Amino acid sequence: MSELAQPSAGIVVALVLSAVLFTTGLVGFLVRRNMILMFLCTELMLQAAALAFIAFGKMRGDTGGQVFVIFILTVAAAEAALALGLVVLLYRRRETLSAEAWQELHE
Amino acid sequence: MSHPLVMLLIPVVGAAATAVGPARWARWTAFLFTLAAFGVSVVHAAQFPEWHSGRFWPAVDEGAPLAAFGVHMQLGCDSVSLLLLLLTTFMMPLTIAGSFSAVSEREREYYAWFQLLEAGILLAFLSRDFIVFYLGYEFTLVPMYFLISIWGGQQRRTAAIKFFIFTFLGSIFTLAAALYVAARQAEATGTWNFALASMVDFASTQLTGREQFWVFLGLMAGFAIKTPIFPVHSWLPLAHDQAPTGGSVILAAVLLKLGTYGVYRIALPMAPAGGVETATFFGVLGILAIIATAMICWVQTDAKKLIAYSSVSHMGFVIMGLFAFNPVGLQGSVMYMISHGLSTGALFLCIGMIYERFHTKEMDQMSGLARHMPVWACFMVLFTLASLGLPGLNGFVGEFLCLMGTFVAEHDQPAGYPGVMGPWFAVVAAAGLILGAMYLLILLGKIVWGPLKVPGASADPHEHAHGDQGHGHLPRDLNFREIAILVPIALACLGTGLYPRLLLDVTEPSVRETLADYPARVNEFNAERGLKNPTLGGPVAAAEARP
Amino acid sequence: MTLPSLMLASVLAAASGDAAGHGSLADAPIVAATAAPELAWVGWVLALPALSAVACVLLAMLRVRNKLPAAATVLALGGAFALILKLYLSRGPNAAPVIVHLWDWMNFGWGGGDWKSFQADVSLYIDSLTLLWMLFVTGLGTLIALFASEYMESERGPGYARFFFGVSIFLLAMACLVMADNLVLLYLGWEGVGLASYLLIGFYYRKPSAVAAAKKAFIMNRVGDLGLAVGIWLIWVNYGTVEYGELFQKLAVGGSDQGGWDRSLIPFCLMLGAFGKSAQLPLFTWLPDAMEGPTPVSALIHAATMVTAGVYLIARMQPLFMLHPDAMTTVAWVGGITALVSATIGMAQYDIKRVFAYSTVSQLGYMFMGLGVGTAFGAAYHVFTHAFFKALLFLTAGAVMHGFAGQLDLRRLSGVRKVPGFGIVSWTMLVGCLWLAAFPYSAGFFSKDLILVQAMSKPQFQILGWLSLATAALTAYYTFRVWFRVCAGPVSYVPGEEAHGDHGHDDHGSQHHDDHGHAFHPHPPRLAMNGVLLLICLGAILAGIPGIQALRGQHNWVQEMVYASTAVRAAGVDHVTTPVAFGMDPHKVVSVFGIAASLGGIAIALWLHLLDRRMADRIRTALLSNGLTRWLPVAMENKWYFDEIYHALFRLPLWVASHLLHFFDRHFIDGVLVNGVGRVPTVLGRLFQPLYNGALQGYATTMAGGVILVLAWVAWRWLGAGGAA
Amino acid sequence: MTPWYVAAAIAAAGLVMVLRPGRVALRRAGAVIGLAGFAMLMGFGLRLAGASATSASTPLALAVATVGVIGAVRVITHTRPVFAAIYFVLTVISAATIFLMLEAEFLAFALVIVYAGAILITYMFVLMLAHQSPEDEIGRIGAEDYDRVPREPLVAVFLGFFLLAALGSVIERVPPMAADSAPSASIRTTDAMVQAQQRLPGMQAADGVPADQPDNVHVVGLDLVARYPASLELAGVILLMAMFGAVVLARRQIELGEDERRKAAGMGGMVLDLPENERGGA
Repeated sequence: MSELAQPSAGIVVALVLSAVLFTTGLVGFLVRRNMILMFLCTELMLQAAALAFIAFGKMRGDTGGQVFVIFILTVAAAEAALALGLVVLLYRRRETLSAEAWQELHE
Repeated sequence: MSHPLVMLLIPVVGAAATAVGPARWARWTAFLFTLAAFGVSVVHAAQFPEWHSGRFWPAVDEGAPLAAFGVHMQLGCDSVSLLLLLLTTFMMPLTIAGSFSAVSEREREYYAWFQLLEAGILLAFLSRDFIVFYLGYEFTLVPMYFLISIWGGQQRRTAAIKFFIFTFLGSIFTLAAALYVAARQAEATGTWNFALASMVDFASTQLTGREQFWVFLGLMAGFAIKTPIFPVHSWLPLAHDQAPTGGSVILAAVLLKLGTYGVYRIALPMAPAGGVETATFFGVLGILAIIATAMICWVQTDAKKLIAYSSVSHMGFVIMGLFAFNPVGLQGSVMYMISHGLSTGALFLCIGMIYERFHTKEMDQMSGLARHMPVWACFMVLFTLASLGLPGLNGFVGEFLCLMGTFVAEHDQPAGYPGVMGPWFAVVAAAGLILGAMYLLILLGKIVWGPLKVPGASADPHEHAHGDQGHGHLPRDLNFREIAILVPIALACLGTGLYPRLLLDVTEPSVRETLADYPARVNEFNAERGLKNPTLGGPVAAAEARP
Repeated sequence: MTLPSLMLASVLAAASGDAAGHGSLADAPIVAATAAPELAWVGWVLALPALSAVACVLLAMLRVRNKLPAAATVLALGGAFALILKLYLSRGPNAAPVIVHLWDWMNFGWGGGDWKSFQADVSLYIDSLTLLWMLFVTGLGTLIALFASEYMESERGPGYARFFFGVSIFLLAMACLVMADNLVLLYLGWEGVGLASYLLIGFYYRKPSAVAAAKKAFIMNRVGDLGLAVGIWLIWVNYGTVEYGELFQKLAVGGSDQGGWDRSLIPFCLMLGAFGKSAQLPLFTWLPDAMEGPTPVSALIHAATMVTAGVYLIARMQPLFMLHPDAMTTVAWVGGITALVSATIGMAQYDIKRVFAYSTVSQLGYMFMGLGVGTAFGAAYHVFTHAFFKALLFLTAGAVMHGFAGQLDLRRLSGVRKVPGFGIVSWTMLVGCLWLAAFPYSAGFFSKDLILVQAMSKPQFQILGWLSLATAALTAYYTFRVWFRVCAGPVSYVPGEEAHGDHGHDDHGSQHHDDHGHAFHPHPPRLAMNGVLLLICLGAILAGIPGIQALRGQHNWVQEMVYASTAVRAAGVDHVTTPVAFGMDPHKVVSVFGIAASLGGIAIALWLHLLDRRMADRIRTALLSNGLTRWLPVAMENKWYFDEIYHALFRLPLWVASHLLHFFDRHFIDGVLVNGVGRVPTVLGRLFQPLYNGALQGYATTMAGGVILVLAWVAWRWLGAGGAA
Repeated sequence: MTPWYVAAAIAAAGLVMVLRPGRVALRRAGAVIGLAGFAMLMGFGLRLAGASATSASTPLALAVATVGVIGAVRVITHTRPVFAAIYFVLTVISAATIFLMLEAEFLAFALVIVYAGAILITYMFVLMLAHQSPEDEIGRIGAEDYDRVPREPLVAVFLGFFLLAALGSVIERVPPMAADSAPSASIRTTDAMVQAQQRLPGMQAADGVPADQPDNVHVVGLDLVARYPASLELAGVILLMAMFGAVVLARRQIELGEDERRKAAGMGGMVLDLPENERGGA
């Protein structure tokens, strides 16, 4: 099993992709004003995390990574259900999807 | 675990009952429960077997501690904490009775918070473990915060926040210092143990002088703010000024004592080297507190603020006594803690009664009330005299002994307890006796004596809240309830003033426990400065050596 | 018949603590005090005034409007007097001191042995000095209370009860002061009489001047009390006890020399206390102001009894005053100078009570001088005689004031002697004046003579002696200035305003108003007042007997009482009674000078204030018109500007400093430090406020930044080594 | 180390240019620069892995990754939410392809089914729910101002640059650690496989003949129930809670909806707080 010592090309590609996707998701979360798309960007980040889990799991020969991705999927699904429900509620209040319509946290 | 837990649970249950029960029963529920707590504490005091030994009771059951993470949820008290506890349970029902006509909004909450406050204070006094003490000590902030911020005066929010943050900030350092000690102990022994006895044992013997210095400062950071010592006192006048009468009374009578009790029970025994090293510093602060705040009192125009500042001045005496490191001074401080609780608490009650009638505390707006309300004036004069330390009343014993303790706290004094302060400290601090007389007599001269001037009816009709609650307007002079509140305090003042032996006897063993490490440490410290007590432990021998 | 030099030597020897000095006391050994539980009934001397105080409170609560409070008080004080008399008769003047323990007070210990306990109990130390003081305190107290029962009747109701409550408290505290067996209980009494004085000076509490005077009295006394307190601490540090009995024993063997402050400071600390209570320089200005109180109070507290507490303290603590060679000298000089200064002020006052108040200060100065020059007997005897004649003077002044609606200005009263009903008042006042002026062979003459003789016969005090003679002349002048103005001469008077003085402060005071609106009729005193005046006058006359005996070289009871007291024995002074001055019997010399001074003073007063009253004004005008002498009457009338000087030196700077401190506290400590620190988070927040505009993504940006920082740190910190490898 | 930063910086610069709305030329240039940056990142990563590690499937992986990145960038730049959501599907599919290459077949399909099939559909529904205007066609939903103009792109990309750099430095430090922990990892893997062989039906070795290697689905399933049962339960609870939450929120929506319906039905006139002039007009 000594080949595990060096990550394979696929793993590296997955890791780099994961990093780029996560960054993109973060940037997206910060630049998009549409609340729904902001959540979509978090999904992007979750996606990246999942990729990294799979890649590391593969590298270490451990299936725990995959199991964790299942949890990520669970959380993502739950989040989608709740967050979208909330978004719709918020939308009903202000008739807009812009996150900037909600600044109540302002001191 | 019979009585301490019962004592602690009564106010908790009372708070629950008050909060759940009907609003019109709230005051009586609270009164009865606090009275019951007083009764139980009196029974506890009657059964207390360790009055003359300085030990705690009930004894810690080492075999089966109710412990986790080294925290021992065991309750018990020694004579000093029992006395302070009695003071608390004694003042509580009176304060609650004093709030009957003052509070008419959200009564259930008010009385429930009060009882929770009592529970927190009792927990601190009953604890034998630092973490438990700290829990009680910090918990008191919460009810007090609400009492000030809901039922307070105009600036109540600022006052409450300042009170909370200021005292909380200080006690973080206290916690940090104690955690350091516990961590060092865990390092040395392998187990975490927050029991005060073991922490004190460890810290006072195993820590280096440098460590003790910082531990002491850390512990004092919280206690000094709570006490409060002069430069960190500024939360107190505001809090007192803004708090409802009941809150002020408990704040002055009991909560401030948590600070000095902390010094007495935790800071002094835990880090004797630090105590010795900083004694001069705290002595100077004590003097500053006594004199500077007395002078500030002198120019106050608000009666309640004046008394609030006078608390700072008075606590200066306690600090002086504590840092004298001899039994005279420490006995004096304990006495002073109790008598200050009685007389200042009573003064706040008196001012509260005025405020309920006239809705002002400004001294310029009233004058010559002795004619308008003679009974009130009698009590006011009595408690003012007690507060300025008239012999025969309670304030004198503590004040005199604190200053005397400071006076004899010299490197070569013969009592076997050398100190680091000495006559100059005492004499300068004793100027507080004159200044104290000055501002308190000015208070009397302005509102009790002089040509009659009664403040007009309240400008704001909304403040007349007590009028519509079914107990009608208060009579011109005190009513039966108010007299019944003040009489027990007056009797206690007279009793402690005329027969202080009762208290002095029982606090003495505890004081000696606290001071156990000090003579040697002080001597070491003085030797470094080139001063040594030639006859430590043997002044008698020195006297006999004379031809 | 020993030489004065021997006595001086013994004083100096005792002062230096030399054992030889004590050795010479073999003939008067210090008698150890013994406990006397069988005398527990003496405790009633304290209990009776306490009970009457409680009774007064109860009567006030019951809204009693009759004279019951007075009755209760007079009964209680009379009972106390009877008890003291019984004690005196049962013991005789020469009995050994006994201690009656009543109950434990401030009493605790932390191990055996000296300095390991602090004992200050409520127990009584009874020796002859105690008895001497208590006899005239309770006796005069009873009489004056009786006088006041009539004098104060316009106040019947709560005020009446309050007055007698104050009197009872005063007697209680005074008994504690005099009978205490330790210094702390003495301190209790010391402050207690201060409290009584405060309550009674401020009796007419609606007069701002009365309230201010009461406050001033209490605070100035507190300055003195501070000295006393420091003295007590010093005594404890050095001797390990504050109980007289033990203290005197230890003084004999010498105390510990430990403690940072030298024990020779003890007398100076105690002195400060004594000066405060007895209104000596520099703490005397409260006493004249204290005349705002009702006149019986002035008579009892501020003339006869309380103000002599300082003399008592020094007489009691005399052995301690030997600890420093200059202590007694200081006492003598302060006393002498106070006597002179206040006599000059008294000369220029127009208010009768103020004249007498300054004369009290002046006479107290004599007493201190007597103590200082070494005659405790003379001082105590002067206290004794002064108590009678000064009480008499104040009571007569009070009777005049009572009768003339509060008129006290001696320019507006004349010929009272001839007003019907004022005969007894005028003649008893004359007795008082003669006694105060030290008219030959009056009691005042004897007691003053004793002091002057002692001063004259010691070279270092001779200047003081001459000063006192001058003071005696001034005293005679201002005393008779009052009497000739008020009692003699043609009848003419202006009634006082109701607002002034003791009248018309209560509701029913207005009833008087109509009575003397137009046709004013003086109210002559009735039975109680006249009776008391006569009794005290008798006492004043009888008080001369010991003086005559002393002059003849016979033993007399005052002398016996003073010499028998432990304190005087332990101090080892005052055994030499017949000194020599100018190579002659000083009594004769001094008598001649004294008589001359007294008669001269009276004669000048007679001339200026009875025969040719305009002359006084002319002299005053002449002095005022001359630029060189102008300051003299002005300064005297303005009391040498003592109040103003104190105000400028102490009160004003303190006031300014207080305001500055208050400002500093509010704006610097609270404003800059506390609120400043409190604002730091806010200011930091402002710095980053663009990030916290409430928008979700603003917070997200910050959070992301934080996460990235943590991540970067983790990468560098923990993965750094791996990456490098 | 430096090449990571250079590559990340180039990619970030490209992203900034892409995020400029309206300037088509700039965006195209940005896309090119960004892709170049991405390529540099990939190249550096592969060089890190070593030439020996590359295999035949590497170009395919690279291609898939590129598609995924393009999709992701479009998600955050597209002005129309619906298209953004559809680009997200592209990213999901490319991620699933990478999963397949990493021998995580079960998850690859689960990802597609759950994300593309369920979650994305929900998103689409919500998007359409939020734009009820009849004139909106599906493809035209959005394009509102807040969709067109990105918010603080410079700050965001700056942060992103740092994140990427930090992540990169983590990635480049990974291999030695993997090497260190390899033995235990292999043991665990073997362990799981042995267990699988023992426990799973049809896997038992018969008569000394070694059984088939258990496939990915088997292993994951066994892991899930054997190694992480508590976590599995927890996941179930999370889902249950989410369901409750969704139901509660939905109820709210209905109430709000009723309100609106009443308003829409012209009963808003019953509300008394109309402005004075309007009431007068009615």
